[in-house]
Amino acid sequence: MTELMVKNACVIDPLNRINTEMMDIAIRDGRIVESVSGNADVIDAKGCLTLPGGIDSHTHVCGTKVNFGRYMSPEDMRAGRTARSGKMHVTSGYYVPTTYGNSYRYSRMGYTTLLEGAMAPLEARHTHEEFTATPHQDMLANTLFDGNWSVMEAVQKGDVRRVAAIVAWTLTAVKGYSIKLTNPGGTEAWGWGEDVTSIHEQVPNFNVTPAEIITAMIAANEMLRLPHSVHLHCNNLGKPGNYRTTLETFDLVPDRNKERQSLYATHVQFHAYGGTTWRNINSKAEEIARSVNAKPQIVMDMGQIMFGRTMTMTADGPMEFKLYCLHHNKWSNHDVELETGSGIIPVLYSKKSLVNCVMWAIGLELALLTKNPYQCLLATDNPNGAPFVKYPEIIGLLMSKRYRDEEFATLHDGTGQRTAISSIDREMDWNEIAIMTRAGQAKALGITTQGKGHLGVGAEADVAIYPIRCRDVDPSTEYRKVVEGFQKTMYTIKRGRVIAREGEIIVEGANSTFWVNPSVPEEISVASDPEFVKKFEEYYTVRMSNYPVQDVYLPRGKCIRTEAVL
Amino acid sequence: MRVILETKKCSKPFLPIEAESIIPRNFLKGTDLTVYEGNKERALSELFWIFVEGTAVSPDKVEVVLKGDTSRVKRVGEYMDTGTIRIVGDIGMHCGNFMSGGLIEIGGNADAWLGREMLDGSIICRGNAGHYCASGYRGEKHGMKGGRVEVMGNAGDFCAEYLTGGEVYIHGSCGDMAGVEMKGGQLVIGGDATRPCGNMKDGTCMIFGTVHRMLPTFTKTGTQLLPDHKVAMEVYTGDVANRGKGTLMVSSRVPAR
Amino acid sequence: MKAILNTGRTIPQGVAVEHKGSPGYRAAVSVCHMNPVDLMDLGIEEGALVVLTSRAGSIVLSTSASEEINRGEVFVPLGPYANHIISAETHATGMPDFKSEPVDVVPTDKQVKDIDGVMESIGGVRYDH
Amino acid sequence: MIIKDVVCPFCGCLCDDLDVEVDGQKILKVQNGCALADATLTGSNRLPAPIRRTDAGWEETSYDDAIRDAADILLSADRPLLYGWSSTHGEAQSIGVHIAELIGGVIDNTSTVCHGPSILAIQEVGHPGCTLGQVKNRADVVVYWGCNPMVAHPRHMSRYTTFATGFFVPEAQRGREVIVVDTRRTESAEIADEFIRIERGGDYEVLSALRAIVQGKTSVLPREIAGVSREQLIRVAEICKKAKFGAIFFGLGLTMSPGKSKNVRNAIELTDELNRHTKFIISPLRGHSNVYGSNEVFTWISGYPYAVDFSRGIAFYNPGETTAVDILRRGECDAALIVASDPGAHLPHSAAAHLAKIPTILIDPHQTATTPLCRIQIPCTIAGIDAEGTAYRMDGVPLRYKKLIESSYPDDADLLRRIHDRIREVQGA
Repeated sequence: MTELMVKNACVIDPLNRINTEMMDIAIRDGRIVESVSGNADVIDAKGCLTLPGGIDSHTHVCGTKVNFGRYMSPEDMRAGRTARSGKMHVTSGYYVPTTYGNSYRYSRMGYTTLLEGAMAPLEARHTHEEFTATPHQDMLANTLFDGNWSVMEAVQKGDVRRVAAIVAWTLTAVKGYSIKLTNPGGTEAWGWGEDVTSIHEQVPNFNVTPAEIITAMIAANEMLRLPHSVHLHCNNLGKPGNYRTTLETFDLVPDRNKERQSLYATHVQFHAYGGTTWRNINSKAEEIARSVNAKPQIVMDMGQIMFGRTMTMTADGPMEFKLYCLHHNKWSNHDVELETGSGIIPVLYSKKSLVNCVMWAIGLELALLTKNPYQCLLATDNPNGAPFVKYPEIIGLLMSKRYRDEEFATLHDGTGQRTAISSIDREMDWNEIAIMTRAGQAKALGITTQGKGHLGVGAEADVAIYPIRCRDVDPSTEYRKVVEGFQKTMYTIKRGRVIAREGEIIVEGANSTFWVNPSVPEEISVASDPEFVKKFEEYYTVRMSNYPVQDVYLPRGKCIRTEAVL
Repeated sequence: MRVILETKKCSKPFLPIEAESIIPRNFLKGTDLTVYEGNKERALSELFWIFVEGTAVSPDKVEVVLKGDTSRVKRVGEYMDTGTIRIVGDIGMHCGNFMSGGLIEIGGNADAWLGREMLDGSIICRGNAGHYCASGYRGEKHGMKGGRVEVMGNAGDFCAEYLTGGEVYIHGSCGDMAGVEMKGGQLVIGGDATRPCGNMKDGTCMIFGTVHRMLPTFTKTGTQLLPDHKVAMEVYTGDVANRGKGTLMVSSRVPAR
Repeated sequence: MKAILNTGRTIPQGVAVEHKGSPGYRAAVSVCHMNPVDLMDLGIEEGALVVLTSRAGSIVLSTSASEEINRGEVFVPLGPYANHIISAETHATGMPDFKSEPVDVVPTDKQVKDIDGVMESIGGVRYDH
Repeated sequence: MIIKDVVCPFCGCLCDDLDVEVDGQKILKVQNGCALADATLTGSNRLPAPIRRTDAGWEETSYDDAIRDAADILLSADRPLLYGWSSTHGEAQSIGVHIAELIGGVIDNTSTVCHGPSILAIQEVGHPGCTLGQVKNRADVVVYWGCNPMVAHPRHMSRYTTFATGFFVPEAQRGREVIVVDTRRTESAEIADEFIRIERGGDYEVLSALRAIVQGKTSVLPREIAGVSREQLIRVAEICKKAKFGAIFFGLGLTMSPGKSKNVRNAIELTDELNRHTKFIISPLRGHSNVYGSNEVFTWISGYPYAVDFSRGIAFYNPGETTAVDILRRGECDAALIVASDPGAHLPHSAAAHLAKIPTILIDPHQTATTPLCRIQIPCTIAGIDAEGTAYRMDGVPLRYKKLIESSYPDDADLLRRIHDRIREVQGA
């Protein structure tokens, strides 16, 4: 039995409606408890801001394309190098750091749970291997279904039960957590070098539209009672005028779940562009926020960009090729048979670029114009919009109008005409930031019942203590203190163990991976369906028996079982 | 001030020594510097006899002289911004990486990556230079951006790869693929070159000797007399495989293809 | 005869590569494939022995005639024999010139060494159990 | 007993449809595999026990002593080289990297003499690729450049290209056009629809010419480029542009010829150019079974796919400087750990000879050409035969090797873990 007591903590725990209360937190064997014995180790939080461990509900840190981003970027590996010392392994890289680099830096910022944004089922084993080497965060894998042939065939036949059965089999086989759709239909079209440009355009050879795929997947997701909703990267990412596609997509979404949203729309900044070309691009954040404000069934994340060099990586292959034709730097592409695609290119977001300045403003506008912070979460689509180490700056920007104005003054002159950012006065408070970085994320991912995102009795003891005295700091004017404070915790506690202290990692990690195992009735199960098996063996290049990820890849896997309601 | 560093005899003479601490500025504060021998950090004095003559108040007045077997000493002059380094014999890899000012003079030969990603300042090598002389780094999209590298002898393969700015002057011949990926600056080759300037986008390359295996994707645009050199040059634009707008000038005394 | 040495994989080499102690492996990798006309020029029959000498060293090999090989080129399958004469110069790329080593080919009456013999010539010590 | 769907541990194809008949400790029969698979799975010449060499010659030793000696050698080295790693599983590779970071060593894998230059090229311009099933199901034009799959990857054509049927290519041989580019008429060239015979070392020029043609700049070109007629190249460029889905596979003909990475880069940039007209991908035909896995594992731990130098504590990478051949040729390293490869057979001897001068530890199941060069050899299991573990196919698809038979040998991952732990123990003390 190990016990720990955090004393004099200034706690914000939105899910338990605790807002800057001074209290003690008792921890036993990795869980929050009512009280501990006098023998417990004691940490003195000294009145500092204490939050549930941070959760990133959309980040790219593990798997085939992330590692390819590293593989092709020795120039980036020259940044952020640290030597092996103590419990810490070597780290390299700034925008595509090594797994240990990611893990240590997230820990330092108080993050304890991450959702990998995109895992191709065929390459799932790779993602799980890297999860094990990202040892300080619990991991969940968004599983890609956007170009899944079997799914599209079932959608085409209008057979949602079969869609659900395919999803159930696949998630169980690859130990995924949730359904991810990246440019649905578009990644299949990219198999021929094409794309889909509206949610009502037919996917070549499959006679389905993105709208039909999205609608059927939402229905299947709720049939399977999955903890998370469908997680969608909308069609037409990064194209001027794409906000219409985004609004149309949001209009498709029914309110199907009382506990959480029915659609998680990711990195919406990249999907909120007005105009018709790069020359007249402008912000449509207001239209998007208005739609979300009226639809409790939708949660989004910002997809904020921050200025500097980074790497874009997404399953959206066609988008990356278009971006390559603009930048002409280096371009990698990796289509995955029968399932999805992916592309990787480095970018530089520059204040000299009006387009980049507009993008920067849109992300912030989305957050500031969305009334309920549970509906717009803080993320950069790491590393696409910016490496996650920029989160503290984003928090600063959200909490301080003055900071935004100062930044705005350094941007391209045209930014003001294309965006409304300078006219928004809202300044977020500590509680709202706590929602956008952990409580909201836990709720959206459906992991509050796993003890994530809050500090109530029974919760997992993932705790972040920041060197910020909320009552003494005015974020509006002292935003630098806010930014600094969120960069490095005094303590990051993971499952009751102190893993980072003043930025130093002091233990070897031992994370868990959450995955779902939805059970469906035998009569609709695809594993034993001869038609499904025959097609699998004919068109995949691996045998069906070699496809599932063995338990050995999840040394501390946590399976969430669900019963389908058909 | 003059600092003379002379190599001591060591038990494993083939171990590389990484000595980016050897730049003039560092000696203003004394000679208490460290270098790496293999994976061990050593005091400079463990590997070199150190003699200091005179004093200096600013780094530009510091001259560092390296003597002895310095062919395995890497990274000398890395990030150097001012002052002078003179190397009597040969020097190891990465001499003058990222250099932004001052002068490095090498009496003997230089190993690979001489002046890699150099920004400004001058390097003169009296002997031959190795491969990737005045080049870029793996994966980086630009190489040397400024300054001047002059090699009195020959240079190896991939000389001035990714040259982006500044001047590279090789009096002798270059190996294979000099000026490959060039996007700016000037490369002058007094002797011969093989397959020069592949994928060139911009910048100018002049070759006064024989070009072996001229690439097929350069367009001849005319001839030009260079009064300074008293020689007529054939002028090519390319590399058209890369929509390139570079200029490749080849002495017309010899057939180009 | 001056020639350019090319090396690479062959089916017999691949089949025998996990059986390095076998006569099959030795036979597969200690042969110099060359154009029949070049063999004639050297005045030898297929199967006769030649010594190949490069800037890195020299090695005795048997010969095999192959129309696929250009004149002036010789091909030796990937293995300890080919590598005995491939130079380790990599042009600062990490990769030796496995496909373009200049060699001199001369008929010989010396014998082809066994693999351990080749390894002994670079400082190795034969292990017999 | 017959074990189905076995993953073959020979080449980078990692065919996973082999049926293997076993009898406890022996493999009796292999079905579906190529000749190389058959030979690999029924390999011989395994070293029975650890051996070490002293002035008096070879002697058998115990695993405990061999592991202790190995750790001591590595601990006392100033520039240890850890080389090999392609013929084992990811679990062993991962421990290898951790040993290197502990002792400040240089770790390199066999891609250094295989597709290392391809990696350098990818680092310059990226890699438009895909999994092999995309090619199988879609490709109507397939180009093999500087490679001979009939010999080095015998089932590549039957599983993925020429002889394979796919969803959108129901009749393989009629549905696909195959182009082979090589300096000699190889076995693969014999079955090509179009064979381009290039003068030795002329790949770069021909690729540049093709890029110009695809951009419509044909007039710049001379009539013949490296022995190939301009007309043939124009014809081939047209075939490629008209493809619905084209795939270029390339081999050591590009990576080993003068120009090295620049040849590969030019091929990638040709592919980029073709993507402005249609869909095209390019992929190296990776060799040794799990060599691609070593690149993946090295990368997520250290940031670099091969040639990683930890001598300064941090990871440093510079092929040509930190690659095995260069370090050995210059005689830099003062100890070596060789795992799952045979540098005695596969590296130039002017480099490999240095291994005989320093204490070299070999962890390998077989008696190989490296055995005479080493001081200690520790035999272990073979990944995919008597050990299971992760392997990455040439296109990045991760598979799991099966354990087919029981043996008394320890897994190399276990041996390495013991060496690792011993090093930590000594360093901690």
